[in-house]
Amino acid sequence: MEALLVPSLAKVERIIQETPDVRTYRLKFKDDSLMEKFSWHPGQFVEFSLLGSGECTFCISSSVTRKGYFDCSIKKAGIVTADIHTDLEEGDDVGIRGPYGNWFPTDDIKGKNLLFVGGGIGLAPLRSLIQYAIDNRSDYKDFTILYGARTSADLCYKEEIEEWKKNTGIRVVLTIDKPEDTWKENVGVVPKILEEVVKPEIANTKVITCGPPIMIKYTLQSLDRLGFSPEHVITTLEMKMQCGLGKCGRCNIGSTYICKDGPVFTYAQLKALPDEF
Amino acid sequence: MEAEVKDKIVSIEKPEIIAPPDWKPVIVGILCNWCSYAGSDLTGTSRMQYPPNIRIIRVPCSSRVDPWFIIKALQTTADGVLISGCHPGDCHYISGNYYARRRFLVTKELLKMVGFHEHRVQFSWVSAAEGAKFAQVVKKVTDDVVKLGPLHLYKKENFNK
Amino acid sequence: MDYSKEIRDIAAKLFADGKIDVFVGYRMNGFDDNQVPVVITDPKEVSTLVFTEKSVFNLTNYLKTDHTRGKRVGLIVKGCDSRSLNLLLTESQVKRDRLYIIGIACEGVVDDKGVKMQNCTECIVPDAVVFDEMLGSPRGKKDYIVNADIRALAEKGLVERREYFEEIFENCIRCNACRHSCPLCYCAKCCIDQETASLYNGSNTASSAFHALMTWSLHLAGRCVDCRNCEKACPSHLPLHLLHKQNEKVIFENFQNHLAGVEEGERGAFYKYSLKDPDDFIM
Amino acid sequence: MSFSTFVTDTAGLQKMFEAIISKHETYAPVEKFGKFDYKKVSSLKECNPDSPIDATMSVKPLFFPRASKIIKYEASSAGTSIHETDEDPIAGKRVILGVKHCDARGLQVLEAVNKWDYIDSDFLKRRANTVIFSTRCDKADTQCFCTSLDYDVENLDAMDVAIINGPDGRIYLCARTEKGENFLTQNPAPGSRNPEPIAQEEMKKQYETFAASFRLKMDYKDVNEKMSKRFDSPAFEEASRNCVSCNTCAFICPTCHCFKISDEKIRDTGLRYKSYDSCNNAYFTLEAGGHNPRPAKYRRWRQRSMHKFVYYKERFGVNLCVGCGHCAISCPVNISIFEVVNHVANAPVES
Repeated sequence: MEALLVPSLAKVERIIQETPDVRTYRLKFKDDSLMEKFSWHPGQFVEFSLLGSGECTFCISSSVTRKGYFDCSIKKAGIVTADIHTDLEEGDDVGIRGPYGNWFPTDDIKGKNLLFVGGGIGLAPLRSLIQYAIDNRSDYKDFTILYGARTSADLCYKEEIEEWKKNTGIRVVLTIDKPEDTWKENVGVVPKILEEVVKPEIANTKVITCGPPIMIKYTLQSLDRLGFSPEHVITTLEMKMQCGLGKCGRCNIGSTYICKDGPVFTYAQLKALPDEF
Repeated sequence: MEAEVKDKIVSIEKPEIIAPPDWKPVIVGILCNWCSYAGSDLTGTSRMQYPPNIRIIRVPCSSRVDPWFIIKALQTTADGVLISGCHPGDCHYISGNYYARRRFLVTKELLKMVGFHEHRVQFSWVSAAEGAKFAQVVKKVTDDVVKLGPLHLYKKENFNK
Repeated sequence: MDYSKEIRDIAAKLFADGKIDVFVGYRMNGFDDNQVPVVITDPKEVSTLVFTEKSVFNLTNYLKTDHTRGKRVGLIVKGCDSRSLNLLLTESQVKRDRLYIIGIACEGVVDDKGVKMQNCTECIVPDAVVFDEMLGSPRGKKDYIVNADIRALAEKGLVERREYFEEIFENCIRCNACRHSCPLCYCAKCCIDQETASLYNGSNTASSAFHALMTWSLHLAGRCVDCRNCEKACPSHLPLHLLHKQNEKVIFENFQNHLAGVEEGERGAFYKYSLKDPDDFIM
Repeated sequence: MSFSTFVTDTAGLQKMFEAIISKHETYAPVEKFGKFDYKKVSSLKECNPDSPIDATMSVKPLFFPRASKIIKYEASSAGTSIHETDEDPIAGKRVILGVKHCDARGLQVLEAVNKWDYIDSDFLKRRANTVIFSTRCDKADTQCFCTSLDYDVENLDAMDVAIINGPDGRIYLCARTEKGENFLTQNPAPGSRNPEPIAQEEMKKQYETFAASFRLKMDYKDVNEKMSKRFDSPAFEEASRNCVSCNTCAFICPTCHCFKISDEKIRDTGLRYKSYDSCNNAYFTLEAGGHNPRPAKYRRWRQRSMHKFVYYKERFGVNLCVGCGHCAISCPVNISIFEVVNHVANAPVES
């Protein structure tokens, strides 16, 4: 019995089909007292196990301010996630360990303008922070949310984005890679839209970005060009993880354990790491 | 028609292990779709009886049977394995069972060397018309395995029959 | 048996002529009289090459690494190594025109302690079967001998054999070194490494070792050339050759004296069949 | 705090071992196929506490099992339930005989990673419940380099009782921890007595002869420092070129601690295992999306050697290599971590 690695059972309350290959699972611990005690910060992750298939790392995509449940948005990619998509139904049990990792510096960014740059499933960890910031609206200044996906069908959280748009002080910019007939918003890759359409204010702004590695790479370059200093750019890094505890050695980059010291890093911290991600 | 189990059956490979009184053997039958599976169908439709201890898995051809399948069956639930295909020359895919035959011989001999009784894994050719033969084969395999007792070699820990 | 000088000359010439990008050979390990394989890309390093009866490792294993893939490779092969190379060629894993093969008429190699390896005392094909250049004087094929250990095992009873093999499987630590060091195990992902839960077998039990080693040896049956790379790699010193030699014996005796990789272009025993194959064990 | 030392002879030691085996749950090197692995023993005849270092497996699996069960679960119509697995068979009070010094040090080094942040109580419990007897080697093996590393082999306190061979058949039993001190008082070697004053000198002499017998020597500080600046060195590619990626090194290493978590299922019941994994395995860091941060062999070797000599040191203050040489002995092509790190550290730097 390895005490650290034992999960607790949680129930799937709801499954929301976001895109053809992304689903959001709304979970609740079977033990009510555990659910009450369960607290997390935006950006943290859990080890999600489909018992009988395996364990995977997913970030929590909802905010702790929305009580009584937590969400995991899962994209179909490997063996376990494929099993989750095919086998897991509402009312089924899953195993959850966590929360692990560090989180977005919710205190540091107080009183600042926030620029969220997300791509594809990369909006999931950002959503947690967006929800948190909306629920503590008075602590933060204006938001800009730039979100891109390959096609309009690949945009996650469509209903929620519509709600965000209704909020005052939140500017939502959506983009897709290739033009579509019914698409009325921007077309183009995220870094291009960032520079040409969003044109963010540099002073007093923190940038939070997450997305596929290639998007992150070019977004960081455009942010550099726009004049953001690396300390003000925050990103979350995903490596293959298994234990989440800083033991199994899988997520080592240099002497850094992504699962303990990460997954949230500033661009300045990333630059100091060996180039292995 | 249930295989008869007398009390005090010992496992032939591990004589120190005595079968529990309610032990019933599990035979995994891997049958080719075109002959043996149809043959077993015929056994049923002709109302011939054979021991219910066999669990049948249908494969497209006997040459689909990787030796790995046999190892896997022995490692998990099976006390015995029966593999059955078309008679030589009758393969739906012309020569599949000739290839399979070679593999079966080597697998059987290797299992024999590492300490499995040769009756643990048996092979047969049963055509779609041989319903009676299928019943006979299953009866023989089950009787053999009953004599050998439960298989206790290299079983996975968490298996429960 | 010392062809160090000849091999250095050949390798230097090949590099000078621009015929190869990489040369795979042996060098001294630097601390005792044993040798280790070396992958040379720099012609200056040619002088470190050696070949004696201590050159044990089957170098065809390196044909599946990144350093040699897609490149023109010079390679030293002994009799058994050339058989595995032969199989790699017939199974389209390497291209013949990218290889320059130095074949050795092998007189047998010795292990770390200086004792002649068991597979060499029972060697059937001492001379390389595929080569561009041959060193030493070929002595032709020898008769097949059933492995001494297999003969001894055949005389034991069922329970005795079971106890012996149980010990082997219990001592396996499931590191899979046998598989990785086997020149003929080139699958990108091995079927033993299934991550699907119902097929998973990575635990360190006799059961999973039984599953892994048996499946592995049956997938190599009719292809294993008895180079003993697996035994050399095994950290538990398990007699893995027993599994392979048993298969080899059954195949030789029943399938028209088939021996893996002896004839050029001939595939493994399970890639063909004969109408005369034994049938009496099937009901 | 100083601990007691006793002197005895071969016969006394044998009798003490026999008494220990009869009274306590004892593990010792047992030979199978020419290789010694630590197993539970019921008599001294079965095992050899003086097993040669080059033929002995690491003692690590007794503390960090090659595959340990995490949970057992069952699915039924009423829902899934998680059960604890059977009580850990190797967490009780026990004694291990014949552990090599380097191996014992390996456990000490592993404590750091198991103790930071999330505490792996299982590992620490197994450590706390075990009394380790370790005989100091008389002669170094060809691949040994323990004296070149950042720990004091002579006064190592990773084991509980150190056994040192003196001249004229005298054998010294030195308690090195409180646990060892108590154990020695409760289970004294028959006929053992307090040593003459010359003992210290004799033990020192034994160490000096031992230390002089090393073929491999290096300056670990120099290597640590140079390695930390050589991340981009092409020497990693050269040093790892003849590796066959067989992963043996990681599986037999006394300090490698990477593991994987995998499920095994039969019908509705399943087990989750924590089992060894190796960073030399190409699948180690492969993500489900297809991205692999370490696709090439030299990158994996870089991770392995840098982790041992740089990263772990930066993080926990100790080298993750104890100089036992097991990797070089077991490697089918005799690649030694010693050679690799020295090659990298001493490779000319491109300007």
